Amino acid sequence: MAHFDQPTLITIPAKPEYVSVVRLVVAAFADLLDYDGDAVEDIKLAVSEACTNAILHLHKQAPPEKHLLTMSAYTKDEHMLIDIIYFVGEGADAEFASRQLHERDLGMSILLSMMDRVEIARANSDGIVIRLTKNIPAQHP
Amino acid sequence: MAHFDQPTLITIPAKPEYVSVVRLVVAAFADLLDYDGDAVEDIKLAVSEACTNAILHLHKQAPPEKHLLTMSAYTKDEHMLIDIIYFVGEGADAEFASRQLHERDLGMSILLSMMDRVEIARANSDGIVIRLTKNIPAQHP
Amino acid sequence: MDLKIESKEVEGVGVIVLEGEVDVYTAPKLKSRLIDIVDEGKFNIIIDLQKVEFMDSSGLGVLVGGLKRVKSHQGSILLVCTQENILKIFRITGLVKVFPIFSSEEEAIKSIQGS
Amino acid sequence: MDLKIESKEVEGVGVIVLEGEVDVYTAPKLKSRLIDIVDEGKFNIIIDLQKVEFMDSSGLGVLVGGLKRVKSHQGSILLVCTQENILKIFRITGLVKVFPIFSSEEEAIKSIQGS
Ligand SMILES: Nc1ncnc2c1ncn2[C@@H]1O[C@H](COP(=O)(O)OP(=O)(O)O)[C@@H](O)[C@H]1O
Ligand SMILES: Nc1ncnc2c1ncn2[C@@H]1O[C@H](COP(=O)(O)OP(=O)(O)O)[C@@H](O)[C@H]1O
Repeated sequence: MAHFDQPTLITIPAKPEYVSVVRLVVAAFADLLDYDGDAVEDIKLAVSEACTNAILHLHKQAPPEKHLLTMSAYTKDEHMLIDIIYFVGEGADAEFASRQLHERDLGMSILLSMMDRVEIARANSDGIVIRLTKNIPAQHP
Repeated sequence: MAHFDQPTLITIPAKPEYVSVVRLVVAAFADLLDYDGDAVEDIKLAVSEACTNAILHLHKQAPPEKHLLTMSAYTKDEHMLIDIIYFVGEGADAEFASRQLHERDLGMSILLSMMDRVEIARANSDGIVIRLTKNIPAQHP
Repeated sequence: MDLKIESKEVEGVGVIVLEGEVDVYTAPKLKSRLIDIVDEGKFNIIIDLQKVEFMDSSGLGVLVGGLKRVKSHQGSILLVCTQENILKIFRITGLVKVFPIFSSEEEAIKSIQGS
Repeated sequence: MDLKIESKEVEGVGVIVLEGEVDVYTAPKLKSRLIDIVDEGKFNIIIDLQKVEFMDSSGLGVLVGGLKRVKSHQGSILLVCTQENILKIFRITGLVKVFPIFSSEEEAIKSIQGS
Protein backbone atom coordinates (compact mmCIF):
# COMPACT_ATOMS: atom_id res chain seq x y z
CA MET A 1 0.00 0.00 0.00
CA ALA A 2 1.13 3.53 -0.69
CA HIS A 3 2.21 5.70 2.23
CA PHE A 4 -0.31 8.27 3.34
CA ASP A 5 1.19 9.27 6.64
CA GLN A 6 1.39 12.92 5.59
CA PRO A 7 -2.04 14.39 6.21
CA THR A 8 -4.47 15.55 3.57
CA LEU A 9 -6.08 18.66 5.03
CA ILE A 10 -9.22 20.46 4.02
CA THR A 11 -10.46 23.64 5.64
CA ILE A 12 -13.93 24.95 4.90
CA PRO A 13 -16.17 27.69 6.20
CA ALA A 14 -18.20 25.83 8.85
CA LYS A 15 -21.45 26.11 6.91
CA PRO A 16 -23.88 23.31 6.09
CA GLU A 17 -23.40 23.67 2.31
CA TYR A 18 -19.71 22.73 2.57
CA VAL A 19 -20.11 19.41 4.36
CA SER A 20 -20.62 17.64 1.03
CA VAL A 21 -17.19 18.88 -0.08
CA VAL A 22 -15.57 17.29 2.97
CA ARG A 23 -17.40 14.02 2.25
CA LEU A 24 -16.03 14.08 -1.30
CA VAL A 25 -12.49 14.57 -0.07
CA VAL A 26 -12.62 11.83 2.51
CA ALA A 27 -14.16 9.46 -0.04
CA ALA A 28 -11.36 10.22 -2.51
CA PHE A 29 -8.78 9.71 0.21
CA ALA A 30 -10.34 6.41 1.33
CA ASP A 31 -10.36 5.26 -2.31
CA LEU A 32 -6.60 5.78 -2.44
CA LEU A 33 -6.32 3.48 0.58
CA ASP A 34 -8.20 0.66 -1.19
CA TYR A 35 -11.19 0.57 1.12
CA ASP A 36 -14.09 -1.14 -0.63
CA GLY A 37 -17.25 0.72 -1.67
CA ASP A 38 -19.17 -0.10 1.52
CA ALA A 39 -16.34 1.04 3.77
CA VAL A 40 -16.03 4.30 1.80
CA GLU A 41 -19.75 4.91 2.39
CA ASP A 42 -19.28 4.23 6.11
CA ILE A 43 -16.41 6.70 6.31
CA LYS A 44 -18.42 9.39 4.48
CA LEU A 45 -21.28 8.91 6.92
CA ALA A 46 -19.06 9.17 9.98
CA VAL A 47 -17.34 12.31 8.66
CA SER A 48 -20.70 13.84 7.85
CA GLU A 49 -21.88 13.24 11.42
CA ALA A 50 -18.72 14.67 12.95
CA CYS A 51 -18.83 17.78 10.73
CA THR A 52 -22.50 18.30 11.53
CA ASN A 53 -21.64 18.20 15.21
CA ALA A 54 -18.80 20.66 14.77
CA ILE A 55 -21.02 23.09 12.87
CA LEU A 56 -23.77 22.89 15.51
CA HIS A 57 -21.22 23.47 18.26
CA LEU A 58 -19.65 26.45 16.48
CA HIS A 59 -23.01 28.05 15.86
CA LYS A 60 -23.87 27.75 19.55
CA GLN A 61 -20.60 28.76 21.19
CA ALA A 62 -18.20 30.49 18.83
CA PRO A 63 -18.11 34.03 17.50
CA PRO A 64 -18.82 34.06 13.73
CA GLU A 65 -15.23 34.77 12.63
CA LYS A 66 -14.19 31.42 14.20
CA HIS A 67 -16.55 29.43 12.00
CA LEU A 68 -13.96 27.32 10.24
CA LEU A 69 -13.59 23.57 10.20
CA THR A 70 -10.61 21.45 9.21
CA MET A 71 -10.49 17.79 8.36
CA SER A 72 -7.14 16.07 8.51
CA ALA A 73 -6.93 12.53 7.14
CA TYR A 74 -3.88 10.30 7.27
CA THR A 75 -2.77 6.78 8.08
CA LYS A 76 -0.85 5.50 11.08
CA ASP A 77 0.11 1.84 11.44
CA GLU A 78 -2.97 -0.14 10.45
CA HIS A 79 -5.40 2.72 10.97
CA MET A 80 -6.90 5.57 9.06
CA LEU A 81 -7.21 8.61 11.30
CA ILE A 82 -9.59 11.44 10.57
CA ASP A 83 -9.46 14.52 12.74
CA ILE A 84 -12.26 17.07 12.59
CA ILE A 85 -10.77 20.19 14.12
CA TYR A 86 -12.46 23.50 14.85
CA PHE A 87 -11.80 26.56 16.95
CA VAL A 88 -14.40 27.82 19.34
CA GLY A 89 -12.20 30.34 21.12
CA GLU A 90 -10.42 30.63 24.47
CA GLY A 91 -11.62 28.03 26.98
CA ALA A 92 -12.87 25.59 24.38
CA ASP A 93 -15.32 23.24 26.02
CA ALA A 94 -14.69 19.63 25.02
CA GLU A 95 -17.32 18.56 27.56
CA PHE A 96 -19.91 20.52 25.66
CA ALA A 97 -18.88 18.97 22.35
CA SER A 98 -19.05 15.52 23.85
CA ARG A 99 -22.42 16.09 25.53
CA GLN A 100 -23.82 17.50 22.34
CA LEU A 101 -22.63 14.49 20.35
CA HIS A 102 -24.22 12.09 22.84
CA GLU A 103 -27.50 14.00 22.82
CA ARG A 104 -27.79 13.68 19.06
CA ASP A 105 -28.32 9.99 19.64
CA LEU A 106 -29.14 9.10 16.04
CA GLY A 107 -25.88 10.71 14.95
CA MET A 108 -23.98 9.07 17.77
CA SER A 109 -25.22 5.56 16.94
CA ILE A 110 -24.21 6.04 13.33
CA LEU A 111 -20.80 7.43 14.23
CA LEU A 112 -20.03 4.61 16.65
CA SER A 113 -21.09 1.82 14.35
CA MET A 114 -19.16 3.22 11.37
CA MET A 115 -15.87 3.83 13.14
CA ASP A 116 -13.65 1.66 15.29
CA ARG A 117 -13.01 4.53 17.69
CA VAL A 118 -14.40 8.01 18.37
CA GLU A 119 -12.62 10.46 20.68
CA ILE A 120 -13.25 14.09 21.54
CA ALA A 121 -10.56 16.28 23.05
CA ARG A 122 -9.43 19.86 23.41
CA ALA A 123 -6.81 20.97 20.87
CA ASN A 124 -4.61 23.69 22.37
CA SER A 125 -6.63 26.11 24.47
CA ASP A 126 -9.19 27.17 21.90
CA GLY A 127 -9.90 24.18 19.68
CA ILE A 128 -11.80 20.92 19.67
CA VAL A 129 -10.79 17.78 17.83
CA ILE A 130 -13.12 14.90 17.05
CA ARG A 131 -10.84 12.00 16.18
CA LEU A 132 -12.23 9.09 14.18
CA THR A 133 -10.24 5.89 13.75
CA LYS A 134 -10.95 3.12 11.27
CA ASN A 135 -8.91 -0.01 10.76
CA ILE A 136 -7.47 -0.45 7.30
CA PRO A 137 -8.64 -3.70 5.75
CA ALA A 138 -5.97 -6.38 5.41
CA GLN A 139 -4.38 -6.42 1.97
CA HIS A 140 -5.85 -8.91 -0.48
CA PRO A 141 -3.21 -11.52 -1.31
CA MET B 1 -25.55 33.68 -5.11
CA ALA B 2 -24.22 32.43 -1.80
CA HIS B 3 -21.15 34.10 -0.31
CA PHE B 4 -17.95 32.15 -0.71
CA ASP B 5 -15.46 34.82 0.19
CA GLN B 6 -14.01 32.69 2.98
CA PRO B 7 -11.54 30.33 1.34
CA THR B 8 -11.92 26.59 1.02
CA LEU B 9 -8.42 25.22 1.55
CA ILE B 10 -7.02 21.84 0.73
CA THR B 11 -3.48 20.76 1.54
CA ILE B 12 -2.06 17.57 0.10
CA PRO B 13 1.30 15.87 -0.02
CA ALA B 14 2.66 17.14 -3.36
CA LYS B 15 2.53 13.73 -5.00
CA PRO B 16 0.99 12.89 -8.35
CA GLU B 17 -1.63 10.56 -6.85
CA TYR B 18 -3.23 13.42 -4.89
CA VAL B 19 -3.90 15.77 -7.80
CA SER B 20 -7.20 14.01 -8.49
CA VAL B 21 -8.32 14.87 -4.95
CA VAL B 22 -7.66 18.57 -5.61
CA ARG B 23 -9.63 18.36 -8.85
CA LEU B 24 -12.55 16.86 -6.96
CA VAL B 25 -12.52 19.66 -4.41
CA VAL B 26 -12.36 22.44 -6.95
CA ALA B 27 -15.15 20.81 -8.97
CA ALA B 28 -17.33 20.60 -5.87
CA PHE B 29 -16.55 24.23 -5.03
CA ALA B 30 -17.31 25.40 -8.59
CA ASP B 31 -20.60 23.50 -8.44
CA LEU B 32 -21.58 25.54 -5.38
CA LEU B 33 -20.97 28.68 -7.45
CA ASP B 34 -23.38 27.57 -10.18
CA TYR B 35 -20.83 27.24 -12.97
CA ASP B 36 -22.21 25.00 -15.70
CA GLY B 37 -20.76 21.57 -16.48
CA ASP B 38 -18.38 22.81 -19.18
CA ALA B 39 -16.98 25.54 -16.99
CA VAL B 40 -16.46 23.07 -14.14
CA GLU B 41 -14.44 20.87 -16.53
CA ASP B 42 -12.37 23.89 -17.56
CA ILE B 43 -11.62 24.77 -13.97
CA LYS B 44 -10.59 21.18 -13.18
CA LEU B 45 -8.22 21.19 -16.15
CA ALA B 46 -6.60 24.46 -15.14
CA VAL B 47 -6.15 23.34 -11.54
CA SER B 48 -4.69 20.05 -12.73
CA GLU B 49 -2.12 21.92 -14.85
CA ALA B 50 -1.18 24.28 -12.05
CA CYS B 51 -0.79 21.42 -9.54
CA THR B 52 1.31 19.45 -12.01
CA ASN B 53 3.57 22.43 -12.39
CA ALA B 54 3.88 22.86 -8.65
CA ILE B 55 4.77 19.19 -8.16
CA LEU B 56 7.41 19.30 -10.90
CA HIS B 57 8.90 22.44 -9.37
CA LEU B 58 8.98 20.97 -5.87
CA HIS B 59 10.62 17.79 -7.05
CA LYS B 60 13.36 19.81 -8.78
CA GLN B 61 14.07 22.50 -6.20
CA ALA B 62 12.69 21.68 -2.77
CA PRO B 63 13.92 19.36 -0.04
CA PRO B 64 11.48 16.44 0.40
CA GLU B 65 10.01 17.66 3.69
CA LYS B 66 8.67 20.76 1.86
CA HIS B 67 6.64 18.70 -0.58
CA LEU B 68 3.23 20.05 0.32
CA LEU B 69 0.74 21.85 -1.87
CA THR B 70 -2.25 23.96 -0.88
CA MET B 71 -5.17 25.05 -2.98
CA SER B 72 -7.21 27.96 -1.76
CA ALA B 73 -10.47 28.70 -3.59
CA TYR B 74 -12.74 31.64 -2.91
CA THR B 75 -14.71 34.37 -4.63
CA LYS B 76 -14.01 38.09 -4.83
CA ASP B 77 -16.31 40.49 -6.64
CA GLU B 78 -17.27 38.78 -9.88
CA HIS B 79 -14.32 36.40 -9.86
CA MET B 80 -13.43 32.98 -8.61
CA LEU B 81 -9.84 32.93 -7.39
CA ILE B 82 -7.84 29.77 -7.04
CA ASP B 83 -4.41 29.96 -5.47
CA ILE B 84 -2.04 27.01 -5.76
CA ILE B 85 0.52 27.63 -3.03
CA TYR B 86 3.64 25.63 -2.26
CA PHE B 87 6.84 26.11 -0.30
CA VAL B 88 10.17 25.52 -1.94
CA GLY B 89 12.31 26.96 0.86
CA GLU B 90 14.29 30.14 1.48
CA GLY B 91 14.87 32.17 -1.70
CA ALA B 92 11.88 30.73 -3.56
CA ASP B 93 12.39 31.31 -7.25
CA ALA B 94 9.22 32.59 -8.92
CA GLU B 95 11.22 33.10 -12.13
CA PHE B 96 11.93 29.40 -12.23
CA ALA B 97 8.27 28.52 -11.68
CA SER B 98 7.23 30.88 -14.43
CA ARG B 99 9.87 29.65 -16.89
CA GLN B 100 8.92 26.07 -16.19
CA LEU B 101 5.26 26.81 -16.80
CA HIS B 102 6.05 28.48 -20.12
CA GLU B 103 8.28 25.61 -21.21
CA ARG B 104 5.49 23.11 -20.70
CA ASP B 105 3.78 24.72 -23.65
CA LEU B 106 0.93 22.21 -23.90
CA GLY B 107 0.10 22.83 -20.25
CA MET B 108 0.47 26.58 -20.66
CA SER B 109 -1.92 26.76 -23.64
CA ILE B 110 -4.50 24.80 -21.71
CA LEU B 111 -4.10 26.93 -18.59
CA LEU B 112 -4.39 30.20 -20.48
CA SER B 113 -7.41 29.22 -22.50
CA MET B 114 -9.28 27.87 -19.47
CA MET B 115 -8.71 30.83 -17.17
CA ASP B 116 -9.25 34.54 -17.52
CA ARG B 117 -5.96 35.27 -15.80
CA VAL B 118 -2.87 33.37 -14.66
CA GLU B 119 -0.26 34.94 -12.35
CA ILE B 120 2.80 33.55 -10.63
CA ALA B 121 4.39 35.28 -7.66
CA ARG B 122 6.51 34.69 -4.61
CA ALA B 123 4.54 34.17 -1.40
CA ASN B 124 6.59 35.36 1.58
CA SER B 125 10.25 34.45 1.20
CA ASP B 126 9.90 30.73 0.71
CA GLY B 127 6.70 30.10 -1.20
CA ILE B 128 5.27 30.31 -4.70
CA VAL B 129 1.67 31.08 -5.56
CA ILE B 130 0.07 30.35 -8.91
CA ARG B 131 -3.09 32.44 -8.98
CA LEU B 132 -5.88 31.50 -11.37
CA THR B 133 -8.80 33.83 -11.93
CA LYS B 134 -12.06 32.96 -13.63
CA ASN B 135 -15.04 35.23 -14.10
CA ILE B 136 -18.23 34.05 -12.50
CA PRO B 137 -21.00 33.69 -15.06
CA ALA B 138 -23.75 36.29 -14.82
CA GLN B 139 -26.74 35.01 -12.87
CA HIS B 140 -29.52 33.52 -14.96
CA PRO B 141 -32.61 35.70 -14.61
CA MET C 1 -24.86 17.51 -5.09
CA ASP C 2 -28.09 18.87 -3.77
CA LEU C 3 -31.50 17.47 -2.84
CA LYS C 4 -34.46 17.48 -5.23
CA ILE C 5 -37.83 17.22 -3.53
CA GLU C 6 -40.90 16.38 -5.59
CA SER C 7 -44.30 16.01 -4.00
CA LYS C 8 -47.40 14.53 -5.58
CA GLU C 9 -50.72 12.96 -4.64
CA VAL C 10 -51.40 9.35 -5.59
CA GLU C 11 -54.91 8.02 -4.87
CA GLY C 12 -55.36 10.54 -2.07
CA VAL C 13 -52.00 9.76 -0.46
CA GLY C 14 -49.23 12.37 -0.19
CA VAL C 15 -46.01 11.13 -1.76
CA ILE C 16 -42.63 12.85 -1.47
CA VAL C 17 -39.91 11.71 -3.89
CA LEU C 18 -36.35 12.59 -2.90
CA GLU C 19 -33.30 12.58 -5.12
CA GLY C 20 -29.75 13.41 -4.04
CA GLU C 21 -28.22 13.90 -0.62
CA VAL C 22 -29.99 14.49 2.69
CA ASP C 23 -27.61 16.10 5.16
CA VAL C 24 -27.34 19.08 7.51
CA TYR C 25 -27.62 21.43 4.51
CA THR C 26 -30.57 19.87 2.71
CA ALA C 27 -32.56 18.34 5.61
CA PRO C 28 -34.22 21.68 6.53
CA LYS C 29 -35.75 21.86 3.02
CA LEU C 30 -37.26 18.41 3.52
CA LYS C 31 -38.51 19.43 6.95
CA SER C 32 -40.39 22.46 5.65
CA ARG C 33 -41.89 20.46 2.78
CA LEU C 34 -43.11 17.83 5.23
CA ILE C 35 -44.67 20.51 7.43
CA ASP C 36 -46.42 22.02 4.41
CA ILE C 37 -47.92 18.67 3.49
CA VAL C 38 -49.16 18.01 7.01
CA ASP C 39 -50.62 21.52 7.07
CA GLU C 40 -52.54 20.67 3.89
CA GLY C 41 -54.24 17.94 5.94
CA LYS C 42 -52.35 14.92 4.61
CA PHE C 43 -51.47 12.65 7.51
CA ASN C 44 -50.55 9.46 5.66
CA ILE C 45 -47.35 10.23 3.82
CA ILE C 46 -45.08 8.09 1.68
CA ILE C 47 -41.47 9.17 1.32
CA ASP C 48 -39.66 7.60 -1.63
CA LEU C 49 -35.93 7.31 -0.91
CA GLN C 50 -35.05 5.22 -3.97
CA LYS C 51 -32.97 7.99 -5.54
CA VAL C 52 -31.31 9.13 -2.34
CA GLU C 53 -27.56 8.71 -2.65
CA PHE C 54 -26.59 9.79 0.83
CA MET C 55 -28.44 10.35 4.09
CA ASP C 56 -27.18 10.92 7.61
CA SER C 57 -28.81 11.58 10.99
CA SER C 58 -29.98 15.03 9.89
CA GLY C 59 -32.33 13.29 7.49
CA LEU C 60 -33.38 10.71 10.07
CA GLY C 61 -34.11 13.52 12.52
CA VAL C 62 -36.48 15.16 10.07
CA LEU C 63 -38.28 11.86 9.43
CA VAL C 64 -38.68 11.31 13.18
CA GLY C 65 -39.94 14.88 13.59
CA GLY C 66 -42.41 14.38 10.74
CA LEU C 67 -43.66 11.15 12.26
CA LYS C 68 -44.38 12.88 15.59
CA ARG C 69 -46.37 15.47 13.69
CA VAL C 70 -48.57 13.03 11.73
CA LYS C 71 -49.03 10.70 14.71
CA SER C 72 -50.81 13.45 16.61
CA HIS C 73 -53.38 13.14 13.79
CA GLN C 74 -53.38 9.31 13.81
CA GLY C 75 -51.33 9.37 10.60
CA SER C 76 -48.23 7.50 9.49
CA ILE C 77 -45.06 7.83 7.45
CA LEU C 78 -44.11 4.98 5.13
CA LEU C 79 -40.78 4.75 3.36
CA VAL C 80 -39.79 3.30 0.01
CA CYS C 81 -36.18 2.19 -0.02
CA THR C 82 -34.16 -0.73 -1.35
CA GLN C 83 -30.58 0.59 -1.31
CA GLU C 84 -28.43 -1.21 1.16
CA ASN C 85 -26.39 1.88 2.15
CA ILE C 86 -29.54 3.80 3.11
CA LEU C 87 -31.32 0.86 4.78
CA LYS C 88 -28.22 0.39 6.90
CA ILE C 89 -28.70 3.64 8.84
CA PHE C 90 -32.30 2.69 9.66
CA ARG C 91 -31.08 -0.63 11.01
CA ILE C 92 -28.22 0.85 13.04
CA THR C 93 -30.46 3.41 14.70
CA GLY C 94 -33.32 1.01 15.33
CA LEU C 95 -35.62 3.10 13.12
CA VAL C 96 -36.55 0.03 11.02
CA LYS C 97 -38.97 -0.67 13.90
CA VAL C 98 -40.44 2.83 13.69
CA PHE C 99 -40.92 3.25 9.94
CA PRO C 100 -42.54 0.60 7.72
CA ILE C 101 -40.22 0.24 4.72
CA PHE C 102 -41.43 -0.97 1.30
CA SER C 103 -39.66 -1.76 -1.92
CA SER C 104 -41.99 0.20 -4.20
CA GLU C 105 -44.50 3.07 -4.04
CA GLU C 106 -47.29 0.73 -5.12
CA GLU C 107 -46.74 -1.59 -2.18
CA ALA C 108 -46.68 1.32 0.22
CA ILE C 109 -49.94 2.71 -1.21
CA LYS C 110 -51.61 -0.71 -1.00
CA SER C 111 -50.57 -0.98 2.62
CA ILE C 112 -52.21 2.37 3.46
CA GLN C 113 -55.39 1.50 1.59
CA GLY C 114 -55.59 -1.94 3.20
CA SER C 115 -55.35 -0.56 6.72
CA MET D 1 -10.24 7.38 -10.04
CA ASP D 2 -7.42 5.66 -11.81
CA LEU D 3 -6.52 4.77 -15.40
CA LYS D 4 -7.25 1.35 -16.89
CA ILE D 5 -5.12 0.47 -19.89
CA GLU D 6 -6.12 -2.44 -22.10
CA SER D 7 -4.11 -3.34 -25.17
CA LYS D 8 -5.17 -5.68 -27.96
CA GLU D 9 -4.42 -6.46 -31.58
CA VAL D 10 -7.14 -5.97 -34.19
CA GLU D 11 -6.33 -7.12 -37.75
CA GLY D 12 -2.62 -6.62 -37.14
CA VAL D 13 -3.04 -3.16 -35.65
CA GLY D 14 -2.10 -2.36 -32.03
CA VAL D 15 -5.05 -0.87 -30.15
CA ILE D 16 -4.84 0.71 -26.68
CA VAL D 17 -8.15 1.29 -24.89
CA LEU D 18 -8.04 3.78 -22.03
CA GLU D 19 -10.61 4.22 -19.28
CA GLY D 20 -10.47 6.79 -16.49
CA GLU D 21 -8.24 9.79 -15.92
CA VAL D 22 -4.94 10.60 -17.64
CA ASP D 23 -2.95 13.03 -15.51
CA VAL D 24 0.49 13.48 -13.96
CA TYR D 25 -0.08 10.33 -11.87
CA THR D 26 -1.38 7.98 -14.55
CA ALA D 27 0.37 9.28 -17.69
CA PRO D 28 3.65 7.43 -16.92
CA LYS D 29 1.75 4.11 -17.01
CA LEU D 30 0.45 4.98 -20.47
CA LYS D 31 3.92 6.00 -21.56
CA SER D 32 5.49 2.69 -20.59
CA ARG D 33 2.68 0.74 -22.23
CA LEU D 34 3.19 2.70 -25.45
CA ILE D 35 6.93 2.04 -25.36
CA ASP D 36 6.29 -1.70 -24.86
CA ILE D 37 4.03 -1.82 -27.89
CA VAL D 38 6.52 0.02 -30.08
CA ASP D 39 9.23 -2.35 -28.85
CA GLU D 40 7.05 -5.27 -29.99
CA GLY D 41 7.35 -3.82 -33.48
CA LYS D 42 3.90 -2.23 -33.79
CA PHE D 43 4.26 1.21 -35.38
CA ASN D 44 0.64 1.92 -36.35
CA ILE D 45 -1.21 2.36 -33.09
CA ILE D 46 -4.80 3.27 -32.33
CA ILE D 47 -5.54 4.83 -28.95
CA ASP D 48 -9.18 4.68 -27.96
CA LEU D 49 -10.06 7.60 -25.67
CA GLN D 50 -13.83 7.03 -25.64
CA LYS D 51 -13.89 6.10 -21.95
CA VAL D 52 -11.44 8.76 -20.81
CA GLU D 53 -13.13 11.07 -18.33
CA PHE D 54 -10.29 13.51 -17.82
CA MET D 55 -7.03 14.26 -19.59
CA ASP D 56 -4.57 17.11 -19.21
CA SER D 57 -1.24 18.04 -20.79
CA SER D 58 0.54 15.13 -19.09
CA GLY D 59 -1.52 12.83 -21.30
CA LEU D 60 -0.96 14.95 -24.38
CA GLY D 61 2.78 14.92 -23.69
CA VAL D 62 2.81 11.14 -23.68
CA LEU D 63 0.90 11.01 -26.95
CA VAL D 64 3.34 13.46 -28.57
CA GLY D 65 6.26 11.43 -27.22
CA GLY D 66 4.72 8.23 -28.60
CA LEU D 67 4.20 9.84 -31.98
CA LYS D 68 7.86 10.84 -32.21
CA ARG D 69 8.78 7.25 -31.46
CA VAL D 70 6.57 5.63 -34.12
CA LYS D 71 7.37 8.30 -36.72
CA SER D 72 11.03 7.27 -36.68
CA HIS D 73 9.65 3.95 -37.98
CA GLN D 74 7.26 5.60 -40.49
CA GLY D 75 4.37 4.71 -38.18
CA SER D 76 1.41 6.71 -36.92
CA ILE D 77 -0.86 7.20 -33.93
CA LEU D 78 -4.60 7.48 -34.54
CA LEU D 79 -7.07 8.48 -31.86
CA VAL D 80 -10.67 7.51 -31.26
CA CYS D 81 -12.56 10.21 -29.40
CA THR D 82 -15.97 11.85 -29.54
CA GLN D 83 -16.27 13.53 -26.13
CA GLU D 84 -16.34 17.28 -26.40
CA ASN D 85 -14.36 17.87 -23.18
CA ILE D 86 -11.46 15.73 -24.41
CA LEU D 87 -11.54 16.97 -28.03
CA LYS D 88 -11.32 20.49 -26.64
CA ILE D 89 -7.77 20.08 -25.35
CA PHE D 90 -6.61 18.77 -28.74
CA ARG D 91 -8.11 21.84 -30.39
CA ILE D 92 -6.68 24.33 -27.89
CA THR D 93 -3.17 22.94 -28.23
CA GLY D 94 -3.32 22.60 -32.01
CA LEU D 95 -2.84 18.82 -31.73
CA VAL D 96 -5.95 18.18 -33.88
CA LYS D 97 -3.57 18.86 -36.76
CA VAL D 98 -1.05 16.33 -35.49
CA PHE D 99 -3.30 13.37 -34.61
CA PRO D 100 -6.00 12.01 -36.92
CA ILE D 101 -9.09 11.64 -34.74
CA PHE D 102 -11.89 9.16 -35.53
CA SER D 103 -15.24 8.48 -33.99
CA SER D 104 -14.88 4.69 -33.80
CA GLU D 105 -12.18 2.02 -33.73
CA GLU D 106 -13.49 0.57 -37.00
CA GLU D 107 -13.05 3.84 -38.87
CA ALA D 108 -9.53 4.21 -37.53
CA ILE D 109 -8.63 0.66 -38.60
CA LYS D 110 -10.08 1.21 -42.07
CA SER D 111 -8.00 4.35 -42.41
CA ILE D 112 -4.80 2.47 -41.61
CA GLN D 113 -5.65 -0.38 -43.99
CA GLY D 114 -6.59 2.03 -46.74
CA SER D 115 -3.30 3.89 -46.57
N1 LIG E 1 -29.43 15.12 13.73
C1 LIG E 1 -30.23 14.58 14.67
N2 LIG E 1 -29.77 13.55 15.37
C2 LIG E 1 -30.53 12.97 16.30
N3 LIG E 1 -31.79 13.34 16.57
C3 LIG E 1 -32.30 14.36 15.89
C4 LIG E 1 -31.54 15.04 14.91
N4 LIG E 1 -32.30 16.02 14.40
C5 LIG E 1 -33.45 15.95 15.05
N5 LIG E 1 -33.46 14.95 15.93
C6 LIG E 1 -34.56 14.51 16.78
O1 LIG E 1 -35.62 14.22 15.91
C7 LIG E 1 -36.81 14.79 16.41
C8 LIG E 1 -37.37 15.79 15.44
O2 LIG E 1 -36.61 16.96 15.50
P1 LIG E 1 -36.89 18.20 14.58
O3 LIG E 1 -36.44 17.87 13.19
O4 LIG E 1 -36.27 19.37 15.21
O5 LIG E 1 -38.47 18.29 14.50
P2 LIG E 1 -39.53 19.14 15.33
O6 LIG E 1 -39.01 20.54 15.42
O7 LIG E 1 -40.72 18.99 14.47
O8 LIG E 1 -39.66 18.46 16.65
C9 LIG E 1 -36.49 15.42 17.72
O9 LIG E 1 -36.85 14.51 18.74
C10 LIG E 1 -34.98 15.61 17.72
O10 LIG E 1 -34.41 15.41 18.98
N1 LIG F 1 3.15 17.91 -19.59
C1 LIG F 1 3.75 18.27 -20.75
N2 LIG F 1 3.48 19.47 -21.27
C2 LIG F 1 4.03 19.82 -22.43
N3 LIG F 1 4.85 19.06 -23.17
C3 LIG F 1 5.15 17.87 -22.67
C4 LIG F 1 4.63 17.41 -21.44
N4 LIG F 1 5.11 16.17 -21.21
C5 LIG F 1 5.88 15.89 -22.25
N5 LIG F 1 5.91 16.90 -23.14
C6 LIG F 1 6.59 16.94 -24.41
O1 LIG F 1 6.15 15.82 -25.12
C7 LIG F 1 7.27 15.18 -25.70
C8 LIG F 1 7.39 13.78 -25.21
O2 LIG F 1 7.88 13.82 -23.90
P1 LIG F 1 8.09 12.52 -23.04
O3 LIG F 1 6.74 12.04 -22.57
O4 LIG F 1 9.05 12.84 -21.99
O5 LIG F 1 8.61 11.42 -24.08
P2 LIG F 1 10.07 10.95 -24.48
O6 LIG F 1 10.84 10.73 -23.22
O7 LIG F 1 9.79 9.68 -25.20
O8 LIG F 1 10.65 12.00 -25.39
C9 LIG F 1 8.49 16.02 -25.40
O9 LIG F 1 8.75 16.82 -26.52
C10 LIG F 1 8.08 16.85 -24.21
O10 LIG F 1 8.66 18.15 -24.26
